[in-house]
Amino acid sequence: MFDTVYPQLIGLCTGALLLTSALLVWRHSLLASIRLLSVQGFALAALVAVIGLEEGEAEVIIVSVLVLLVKGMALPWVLAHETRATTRTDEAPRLNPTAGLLTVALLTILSYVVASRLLSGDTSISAHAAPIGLAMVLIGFLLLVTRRQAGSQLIGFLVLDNGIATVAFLTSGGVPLFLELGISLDVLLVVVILYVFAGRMRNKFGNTDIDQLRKLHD
Amino acid sequence: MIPAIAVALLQLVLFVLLSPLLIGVIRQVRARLEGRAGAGVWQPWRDVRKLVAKDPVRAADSSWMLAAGPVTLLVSSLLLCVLLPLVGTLPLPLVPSDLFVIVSIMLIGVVALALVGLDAGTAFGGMGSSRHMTVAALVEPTLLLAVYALSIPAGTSTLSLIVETRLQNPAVIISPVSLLAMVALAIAIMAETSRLPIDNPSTHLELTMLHEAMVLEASGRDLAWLELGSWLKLAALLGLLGNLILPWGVLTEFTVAGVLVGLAAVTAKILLLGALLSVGEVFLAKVRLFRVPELLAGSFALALLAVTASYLVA
Amino acid sequence: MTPVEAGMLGQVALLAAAVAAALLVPARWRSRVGGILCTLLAAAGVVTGVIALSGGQGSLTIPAALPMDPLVLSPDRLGGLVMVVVSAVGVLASLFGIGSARVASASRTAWASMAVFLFGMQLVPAATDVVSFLLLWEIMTLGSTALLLAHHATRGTVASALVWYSAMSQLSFFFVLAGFAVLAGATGDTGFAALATLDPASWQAGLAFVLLLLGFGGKAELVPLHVWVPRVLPEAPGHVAAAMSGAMVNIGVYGALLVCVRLLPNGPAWWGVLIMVLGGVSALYGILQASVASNLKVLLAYSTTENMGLVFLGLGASVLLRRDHATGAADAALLAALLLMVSHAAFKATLFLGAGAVARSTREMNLDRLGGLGGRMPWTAGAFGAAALGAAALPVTSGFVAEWMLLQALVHGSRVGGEVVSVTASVAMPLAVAVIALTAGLALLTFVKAYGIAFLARPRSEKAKQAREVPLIMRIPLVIGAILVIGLGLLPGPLAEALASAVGPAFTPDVRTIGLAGVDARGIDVVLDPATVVAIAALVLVPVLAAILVSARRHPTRVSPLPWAGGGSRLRPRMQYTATSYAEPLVRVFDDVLRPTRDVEVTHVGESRYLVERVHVEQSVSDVIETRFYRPVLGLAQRFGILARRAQNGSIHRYLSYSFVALLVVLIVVSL
Amino acid sequence: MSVKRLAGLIRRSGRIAEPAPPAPALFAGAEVFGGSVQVRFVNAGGCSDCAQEVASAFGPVYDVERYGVRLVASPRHADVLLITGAVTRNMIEPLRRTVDAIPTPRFVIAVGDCALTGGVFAEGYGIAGPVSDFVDVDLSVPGNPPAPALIVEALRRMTGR
Repeated sequence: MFDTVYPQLIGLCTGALLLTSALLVWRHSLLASIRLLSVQGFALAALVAVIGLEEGEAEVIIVSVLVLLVKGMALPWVLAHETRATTRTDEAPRLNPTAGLLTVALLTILSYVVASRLLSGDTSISAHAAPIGLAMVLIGFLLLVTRRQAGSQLIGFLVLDNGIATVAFLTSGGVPLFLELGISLDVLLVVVILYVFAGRMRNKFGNTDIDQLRKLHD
Repeated sequence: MIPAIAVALLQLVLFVLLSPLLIGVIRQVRARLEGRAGAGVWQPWRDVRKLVAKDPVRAADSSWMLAAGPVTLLVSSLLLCVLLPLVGTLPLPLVPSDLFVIVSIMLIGVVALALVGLDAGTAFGGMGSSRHMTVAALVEPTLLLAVYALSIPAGTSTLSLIVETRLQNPAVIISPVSLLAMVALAIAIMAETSRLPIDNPSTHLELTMLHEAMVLEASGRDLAWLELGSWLKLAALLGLLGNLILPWGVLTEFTVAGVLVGLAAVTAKILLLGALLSVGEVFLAKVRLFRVPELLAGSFALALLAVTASYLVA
Repeated sequence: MTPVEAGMLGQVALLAAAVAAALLVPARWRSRVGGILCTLLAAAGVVTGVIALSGGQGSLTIPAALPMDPLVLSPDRLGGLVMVVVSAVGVLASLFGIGSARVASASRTAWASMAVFLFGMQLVPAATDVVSFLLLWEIMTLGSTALLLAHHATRGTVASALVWYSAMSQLSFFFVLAGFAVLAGATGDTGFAALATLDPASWQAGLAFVLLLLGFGGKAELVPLHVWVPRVLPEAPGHVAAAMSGAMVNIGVYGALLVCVRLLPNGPAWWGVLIMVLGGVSALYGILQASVASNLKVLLAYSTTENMGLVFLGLGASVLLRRDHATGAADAALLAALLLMVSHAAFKATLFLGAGAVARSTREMNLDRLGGLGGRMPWTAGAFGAAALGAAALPVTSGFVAEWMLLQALVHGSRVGGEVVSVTASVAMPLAVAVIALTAGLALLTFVKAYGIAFLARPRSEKAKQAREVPLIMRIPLVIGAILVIGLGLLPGPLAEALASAVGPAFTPDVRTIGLAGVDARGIDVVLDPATVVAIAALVLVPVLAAILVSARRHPTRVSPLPWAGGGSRLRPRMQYTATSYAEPLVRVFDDVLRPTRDVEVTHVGESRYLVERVHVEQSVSDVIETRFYRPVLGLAQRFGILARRAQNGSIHRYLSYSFVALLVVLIVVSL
Repeated sequence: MSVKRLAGLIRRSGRIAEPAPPAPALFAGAEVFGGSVQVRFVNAGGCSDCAQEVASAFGPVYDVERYGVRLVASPRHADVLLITGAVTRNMIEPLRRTVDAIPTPRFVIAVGDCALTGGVFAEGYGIAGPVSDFVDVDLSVPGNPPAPALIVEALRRMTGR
């Protein structure tokens, strides 16, 4: 029974990951982005859980719960809490959304081409889905490059991290528990620190537009 | 062949009867959500009957297009009702429900409407026509790509076969390809039928109009054909969407019971989707005109992602 | 003597007669005699082509004075097809010319060069070797240049357009020459049969392919060699523009077909990708420029770039898919390219003739000042409308059948039996579908604008108000063109069979006629029968019409003197939407590509800054490729020229010393 | 407004429309409309108080739409022209053109004392006269301004519902 739906479930989870990444490029509002990021965390957790069920490993299931807690709930909560305190939550990205979305589509095609060259012999379901992880990494980079506000750059960073995690889970059948634990906590720490910094900077300079921070070194 | 023609004829009759009811339901649901009593679900029927019974007025400078355009729109919408797999998927001989044929038949109606808008020779008509065509031009890639993505599991661009494939293999419906494509398709259909958030069908401000601005000069039966044509298009496209999301109940082999089930199923799907559309519209505001392309580009990117995803997670 | 030989000899004889008549007949009769002879010349081309297309053989041998093999003209089926298409447009253009040619257009040079132009164009597809191909190609190019020159060489804009045209056609010629030279060098012969023995995978074949693609693409008005089109065609009278844009571009397509079907079939995948990219970019760029153009002829000229782009897209897809062994889809794509070529010839010729008719009766090509011509010129409006439907690829026209076939080929191309054929194809096909869909959508807008603004609504200027229908002799070709556009769309089955036979025997697309002259492409298992769709539409229309008749008897229409238009009482025709305002939303959407320049000038009333006396808004869209690519290149060339001038100061000693140095260099190189 | 708040508002407010009073008699000649009347509204001049009352007749409390009446954006679509206010000089021509643009059969309803007699503005500079001086009025709704219920009743006489 599970074998027949397994490819569908993997497809569904990776599809949700891709969709949320694309929507993240589309939306400007920081709060909406955070909500989408939370959805993405849930999708990632579901993906891990599906892989765990297929392989029957309790360790992977635990990892999925961990992913759910950290990426689906804790990180978005921290971000949302910090964002609500600010006044400016809209982003005016350097790339207009139309061009951004088309770039997303092209990046996805690119990652498909690259992955099909790299994994040409592998025909398993998870290898088929791996390009989505790669696409997420690229989309994360795109967000990092095109966003001005520090807050939304952080979101780009998190998408990048989610992408790496997706690739890791799909190609190796799961990262060891400790490693995942370590990475997740690291990410949490980094985000919290960055966010606190961003908050301080906002209090000090009024905004966190990265372009304007260049003046700092003068 | 005979059953297929019979089903096509039934679809035609059903949709002519059903489409004003669909608009009635949409308006009624909206009225109830706004705390009003509403005019009843049969009101669009009364409107059409009355419009046909009036003496149309046309300006001296307008041409035959003002009379021919509405009829063209109506016929193109009626053809959609004949060709789309709505009640059943029995293929008509020689005219399969080919995606590209159907889209271009629909575009004939779009063009007829745009020309009616221009024929009026007024600023508002031209404005509506221009916006309408811009939206149509940007929607077409989404529409074709979305159905291209849906056609991949079926291996054909014939819509009736796509619906049949989904019926036989429901797992296809929740696949990411299908989900992305359905979202894109839904946005494209909203744009194509001038609903919120692209256009506000109940606006009175000329400067915010898309669809309404083109029909400002039409009256009497001309207006009736325009209205009926637009309603039929909405009903047919919602029916297609319904059959793609929930293919159950569609007639695949001709039996009398099957026909009845098919009729009931498509009626239920369309009215349900109409009610959902109406509820959704209460929560939406019209998008600024110059952000509409953004929305359409978004849906286009989703459709492109859907096609790409079909290679990623086949 | 076979019929084909007789036909070709007849064309030579008619050319001589037409040139003689153009030079000898007095001005009063020149247009009539010259036009009839040109029509006969083109008609002879149609007959010859039809015979060759149906398998007729025959060759015309011209003994060359040069020490080489005699030139042999012998059209095969593909050549016959192109000959038919080109000559049919020639017939329409010549007929139209009888009525429309006046003053400059009826000069000796004009009619003589028209005959030469038609002759060269009709016989290029009959060439069987490189030398005769290039010779006829040059005859065609020189004929068209002289034709343009004859018209109004006095106007400054024409002069600059002609410079662009000559430069671009010589550039194309250079590329074609170089490409053929590479091929001939690799095989040691100039006959097409000998060239076809070259292995497509060799580097010579690759180099020759790129050169030939550039050359033929230039003639087919592809980006970036299209820059002459929007300058030249608006200056040419309607029938000349129709012959150039409806017929001459097909010679470019023929060249590409010659390379991809006859000489070097089964080329590598990158050829297909290259052609597709060139075609896709041309299609998008062409239609974007067309959709924002306000001059009717500029709009049509850019739309040619779009259509040729689609033809090349189909051709490229067929090369790519054949490599990937998706033969059915590859055949369908090739067929689609041919269908597009044929239908484009029909509708573009009709559109340009329609524009010529409008120009004759209004002396105005700016859509912003036209309007309301539908009632004043009903025949022109009808023919232009039918052709515009074809250009917008709407049913039931030939343009629709072609675009349908192309899309079907692409959709069925990326997978065969559910298996992905190749990574390249799986990326290229969806992108191509997206490009075609966007192109089709914009084409729709473009032609709604062209027809709606020019022929519907109220006249926007006095000239448009006083327009009258053109004389009968000009209406005939318009109506024939419109009938062709619709007729070819209703009979795709026989047409596709004829086209499939033309690409044989190298490829054998499997198409049959089905139903009421519908087409059944068996390779990809799709059918289309437009006549049945029309029949269904007619059946559906019956009850609607009955309802209208009943309602119309009881409730007659009342005519009100003015449109309502918001109730304003000072309603002038100038308040209508114009072509420029119609395209405004699109200009905003594609701001980044079109780079429009806007100029807003507000004049305030003297006493107050809050009261505005007048607002002057000017917006223009320039050709980005011209300003961003050619201008810098030309600037560079000019700087180089200045340097070169310094080297050439007229001193005989300096020239002699150059020769001396050159001699020394040669001697040293030889001795090494 | 967030989706959640809007949904809550819809749930709490429920049906706002008041119960319908009994239907008045059908206006002679309005049978042809068969329960569907499209209304074009023109304010020919005046202080806009009548316009306010018309707006509230179409609002959720009086909800005249439930009887088959709908406001439309063009007189070409309309059956009934609703006019408020005394006719100002600049509105004479547009008013006549609006009536002419309505396809027959059509009716004109004048709402409020200003429209009927000119009211307090009757002698004012720029006022050309009451509505009936320029177009034929079929039905009058007196009042200064008339209560929405009266406007609703006049419109119900057109729909017969």
